[in-house]
Amino acid sequence: MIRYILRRLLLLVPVLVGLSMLVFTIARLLPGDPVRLAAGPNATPADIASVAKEFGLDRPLLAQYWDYATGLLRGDWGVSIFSRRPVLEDLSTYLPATLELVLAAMILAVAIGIPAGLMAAVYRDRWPDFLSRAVSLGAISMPRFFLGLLFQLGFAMWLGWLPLSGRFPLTEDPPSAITGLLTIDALLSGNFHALGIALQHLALPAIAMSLSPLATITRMMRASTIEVLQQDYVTTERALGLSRGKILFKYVLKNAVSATLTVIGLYFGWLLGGTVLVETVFDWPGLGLYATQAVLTQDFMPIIGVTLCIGTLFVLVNLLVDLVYGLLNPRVRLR
Amino acid sequence: MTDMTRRGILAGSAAAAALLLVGEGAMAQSRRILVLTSNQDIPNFDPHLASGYSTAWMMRNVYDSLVRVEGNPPKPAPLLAESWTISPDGTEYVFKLNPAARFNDGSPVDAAAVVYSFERILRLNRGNVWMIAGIVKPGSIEAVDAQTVRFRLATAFVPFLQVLPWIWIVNPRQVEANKGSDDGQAWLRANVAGSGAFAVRRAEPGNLYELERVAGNWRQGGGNLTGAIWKITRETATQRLMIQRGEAQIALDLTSEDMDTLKNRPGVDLLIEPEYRTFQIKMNTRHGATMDANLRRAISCAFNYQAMLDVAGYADLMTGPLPESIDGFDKTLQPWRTDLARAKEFLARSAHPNGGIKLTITHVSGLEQQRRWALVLLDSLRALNIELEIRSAIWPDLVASCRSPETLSDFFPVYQTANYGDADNLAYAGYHSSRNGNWQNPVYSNPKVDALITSARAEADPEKRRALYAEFQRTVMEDACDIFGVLERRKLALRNTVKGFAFTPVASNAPELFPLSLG
Amino acid sequence: MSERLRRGLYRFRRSWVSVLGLGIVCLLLLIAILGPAIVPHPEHVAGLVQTGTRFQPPSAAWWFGTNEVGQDVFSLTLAGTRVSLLAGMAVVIVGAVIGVFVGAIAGFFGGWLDEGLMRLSDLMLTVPSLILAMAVAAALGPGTGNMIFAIALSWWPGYARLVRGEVMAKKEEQFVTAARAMGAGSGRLLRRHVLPNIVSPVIVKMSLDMGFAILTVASLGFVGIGVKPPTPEWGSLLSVARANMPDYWWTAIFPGLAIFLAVFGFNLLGDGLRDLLDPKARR
Amino acid sequence: MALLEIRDLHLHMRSFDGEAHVLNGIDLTVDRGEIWGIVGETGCGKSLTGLSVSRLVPTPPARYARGAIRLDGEDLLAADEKRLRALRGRRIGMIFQDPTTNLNPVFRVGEQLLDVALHAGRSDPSLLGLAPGASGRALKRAARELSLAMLDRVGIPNPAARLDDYPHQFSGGMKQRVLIAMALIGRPDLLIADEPTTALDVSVQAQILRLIHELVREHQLGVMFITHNLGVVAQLCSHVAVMYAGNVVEAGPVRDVLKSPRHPYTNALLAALPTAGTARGALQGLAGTVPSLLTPPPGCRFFNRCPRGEPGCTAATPPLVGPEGGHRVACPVVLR
Repeated sequence: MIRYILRRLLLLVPVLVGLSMLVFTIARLLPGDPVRLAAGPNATPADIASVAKEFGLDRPLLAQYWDYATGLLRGDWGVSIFSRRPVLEDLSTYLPATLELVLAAMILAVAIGIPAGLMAAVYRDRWPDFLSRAVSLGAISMPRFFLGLLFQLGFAMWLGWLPLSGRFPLTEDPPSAITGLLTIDALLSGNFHALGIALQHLALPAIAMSLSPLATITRMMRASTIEVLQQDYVTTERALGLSRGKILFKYVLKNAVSATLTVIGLYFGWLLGGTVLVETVFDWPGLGLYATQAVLTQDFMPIIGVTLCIGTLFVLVNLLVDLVYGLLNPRVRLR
Repeated sequence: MTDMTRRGILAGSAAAAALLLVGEGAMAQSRRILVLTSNQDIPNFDPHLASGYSTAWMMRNVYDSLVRVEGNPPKPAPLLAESWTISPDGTEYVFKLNPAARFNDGSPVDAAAVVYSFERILRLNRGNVWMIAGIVKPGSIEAVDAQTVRFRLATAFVPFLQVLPWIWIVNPRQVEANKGSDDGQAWLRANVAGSGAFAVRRAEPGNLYELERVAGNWRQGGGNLTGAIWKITRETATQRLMIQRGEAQIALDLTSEDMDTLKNRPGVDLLIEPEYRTFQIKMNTRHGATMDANLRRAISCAFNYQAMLDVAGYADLMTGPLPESIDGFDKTLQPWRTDLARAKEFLARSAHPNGGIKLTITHVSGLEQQRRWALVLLDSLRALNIELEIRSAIWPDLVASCRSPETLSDFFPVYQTANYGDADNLAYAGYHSSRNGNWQNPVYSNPKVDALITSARAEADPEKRRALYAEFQRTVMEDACDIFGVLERRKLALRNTVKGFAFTPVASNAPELFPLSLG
Repeated sequence: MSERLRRGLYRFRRSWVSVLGLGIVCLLLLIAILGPAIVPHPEHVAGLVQTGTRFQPPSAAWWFGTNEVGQDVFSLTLAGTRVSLLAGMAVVIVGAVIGVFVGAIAGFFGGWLDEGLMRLSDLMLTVPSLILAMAVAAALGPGTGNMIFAIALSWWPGYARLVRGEVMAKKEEQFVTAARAMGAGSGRLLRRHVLPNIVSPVIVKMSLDMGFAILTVASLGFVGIGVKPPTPEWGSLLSVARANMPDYWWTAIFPGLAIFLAVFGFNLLGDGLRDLLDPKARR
Repeated sequence: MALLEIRDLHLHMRSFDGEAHVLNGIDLTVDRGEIWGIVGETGCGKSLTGLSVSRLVPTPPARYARGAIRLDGEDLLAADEKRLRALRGRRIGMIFQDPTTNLNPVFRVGEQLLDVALHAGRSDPSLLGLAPGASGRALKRAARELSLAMLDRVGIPNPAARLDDYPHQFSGGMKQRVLIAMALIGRPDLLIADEPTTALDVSVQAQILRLIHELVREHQLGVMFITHNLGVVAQLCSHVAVMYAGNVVEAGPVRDVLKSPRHPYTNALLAALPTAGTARGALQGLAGTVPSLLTPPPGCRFFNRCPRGEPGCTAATPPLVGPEGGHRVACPVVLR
């Protein structure tokens, strides 16, 4: 098991090398002139050249990549050409906010999607099934940013129940930073007042984020449950008198969930890169907002950094999913 | 190194937070924190790299400069310098420093610190250095004694006192101690070595910056604020809602529609004041169809100024290159106004008497007001049978396109904000050919205009200066190098709990915290 | 008509949601084709600024109200259909063409070529596609073509994997072996024997992807990267209108609903088509 | 009273193309100690008959149009789901064809066995040697012991160690033994075995058959042994029922039916069986195909393939005729 994990982690290296090369190349091949911006509005050509030199942008692409790759290993992820802050430092500031949002959304999606999919499969072709199909198609079709705007309009502006945007009230200090995830920090430090506030802020963006994974998980769960329900062992279990509840919630659920797990993993990775719009709408200080700002200023080091960060998490989450899949599925040997 | 200090700040605030939890209610009472919402981040705390109003806000509160600016019209007032004398030819300035001035680490703000700071900004050659570039040369500043600094200017520069608020004085001891290989840039990026009344308490890049009043600062008195938060709020609608809900006390980037919505809301004060922030649509005088002055004149006559004003909301139409309120504005100037018959006359004299051409405008993507004006231009040009292609680009690309007449679009809309209340600021930056290739004046070049600007900036006699500027304005108008647009009024919304706010038409969106109180 | 198709059609007709999807898509296509001819204010779509009638609420004269420069939101929303549909379709088609090409080559020739192409597509799948598309589109500058290219850049791997799998399966089938024995060249084999067989799964995937492509186009528009103004595009309309919330909500609600409706229609249709063409996928 | 009585059972199945008459008046009686072989070709309805006894045929799409299934006189078609659950695993045990797909792959064998034992034990604690009202823990412990004993009984070596194994760690034959243990752990009176040996190697088949035979003797079970293998029937069963297209066409003690088959279909079936004496290339087969069950022809469903068919055969479905418990045939022609 441990050897398996180590081997998988080792496999991460070529993926990251490939990913960094790919993104680095794309970034460098694109037109655009961030140097000019970094040099300031009144820069002379000499200033521009000096900035280009400072960031190594005057060197051949391959040399630039080599510098970048070796820097990565030393923990130097480059510097934002715009703010001149180290990218790694920024990532460590923004990542927890995004992780918190994505985790909350996934927890919602899994907690609702799995039972909903199970029920849809059990009541296949009857009204609960049609309802869940229509709702999930609707949820997939709803642009997250539009939904976010509607939420703001309804729950924050008109009803005034929940905060409009942000992670925490400005004039209050957030719970002491342990993980950077405010809700968890609040729990760890036993500050339930802060937990309540953090959850209020989390609610709308997390719900807006959760809809499309919720819909997909429901559909996947429905499909895999239907498949499992047609398996011979379910007939055997019924033939030997096991109760409907026991068959469904014990024997069928475990099989169906392990089939749905892959989708959950993929979606988790996908959501990490998909928070851009929701973060924009809710002014949520996470990776998406950071990436958007970098994109708008064509600041490539942060973009490459965000991409690598998300890519790494994507691979790690999939490793985790494979491990859980192995736990749920004894036929899979993790070696 | 820098990581550690940044983490230090965070850890400090965490500890403070833990303390706060103990006596939350009681302490919240004594905290008076002003929240400002703006859409601009503060990317860097180095005062000598700073540009942009967000950074200016932080710098003017955590650092001090020789003089500050106050009043309307703006006037220089003492800060670190208690008094100053100017030589008759306007090239020598001697400042007497306030002996009470102390950096926040307790060391005195002396002449050496002033020299060090000016030398450093000149050496780095970035940020606000352009305000004194060519005027203050390295080595020309002299610490006469601990309290006296003498500047020998390379050339007379009338608005010198006006630019000084934007050159901040750093603590040489702290910077030298953390100098590194880059003149302390890495350290100053996240640390403050100043004498300002406020210090950084919490920094969450891209989200918020919190300042707190320094207990033992050399300046005492002022308002009752214990701290302030610069909250980055990218949507103006959100800024407005925060003011409405009392979550913020000052909103800095509101649109005219936002102001209309906030009108008559209880607890909200609106401030709509003229400021030196001009908007023009520059035309490419060196490339393409717009090289033709008659075409430019035709366009200037065809443009729908009223529609421009309508979509701008709280703004005034400009008459020429200079705002009416600035000293040197020529009241007899005849503005270009919508007159289709005249436009057609000019068009008939141009190389394209029947139109039938296609021009392009490139505006800053995401700037809603510019997008609207581009739409107005598109609509106006149709009367001349000229098609308009509207493009948007990010600011760096636009800046890059200014490098040569070939890469510049036919129309280039641009805002100019006066950093100092003098006609020279707008005239020199916007129309002097030495600025060609630069976004403020990408292509326009007229030797006569250059000569007028150069003589005016060194002319000490106000009457002669006004005459020079009048001539400058007439020439530029005749050239029709720009569509002279609007002067947008500064639109601020404040909760009525904010006391002590006095409007100054310079950098009013980066207010000084020292005099402010929350009631 | 084959038995499979007949059963599929029967199922399609029986499922009212699929029929609803088809109806929505047909309506949108109709609007997209007729476009400027049916909007009440084509001059607004072309960029006329009418500052006298700014921010009129929805009424009999202005069904969806007017926006910040006095343009008819109904006309803009209607005209946006063409842009969104075309861009969505183009993304899917470009993505599918690249994907089919890559997948067919990888699957057919195998070996290191297959290995290399598949690793590349695996890598592309780990890249956060929206951020990549934003970065590329922002660097290339606004314009429908650039935007389509930027999105399609990360769109193809799904097709490549699908097609590769199908090609690998099909190429071993007897008729291909037989054709090869008769001396047909590789290219001809691909074109005549293999590709026709993968058309239906690719079409199913394309129809399922359409909704998502429209959504992505709108997303880029919403971030402020995308088409050139005054081209009315739903995402950009919504993005501009955000500043008008909540007082002038109509400027935001209607373009948003249009996006939802289009994506919803295509998703319903795609679902139905999958049942129709690929019955084994339905469980 | 007979253990199991199926009377005139009609089962209709709705499908995309219409309603198929898949069981067309099944008559069958199984008593304790009897092993009934149910034979017929694929699709003749023998499996559905077995599943019907446990009421495991989903309704809809299926529909019982007529008839009755009685277990010790209780009409199962009228029983509700709760009652049926009490019977399944407890009074009726079932074994299915493919041991690899009939065990849940993601649960330990012991856990699956335990759940069945617990279910049986709850309805009748005496099975576990407990008095009614025993505590949950006692129930669990006893169920575990019973599971162990049962595994041992079906011939799993070292059962205690194997309780915690997963199904994929067992061979096919061993899996089938586990399934048999599961089916018999509730001490049922009736065992329905649906082709339990078809998927196994021949050598394993024999072991499993022997096991079933022993267990039936031991527990005095009534058995429905569904198969298409007449050889197995001859070895194992006491009685046989031959089915064709939803009808039982011939039934009776295995000696009588196999030695002296009377129905033309049984004859054809037996003739198709290769024996040591059969000459090479002389394999016999039936001409024609099974009629569509969607629109079955009137009368005898074997008519279109029957070598002895007469015009009168299409008048009505021929009933099984013969002494109760004896050799019965559904063919007026041969009876005449």
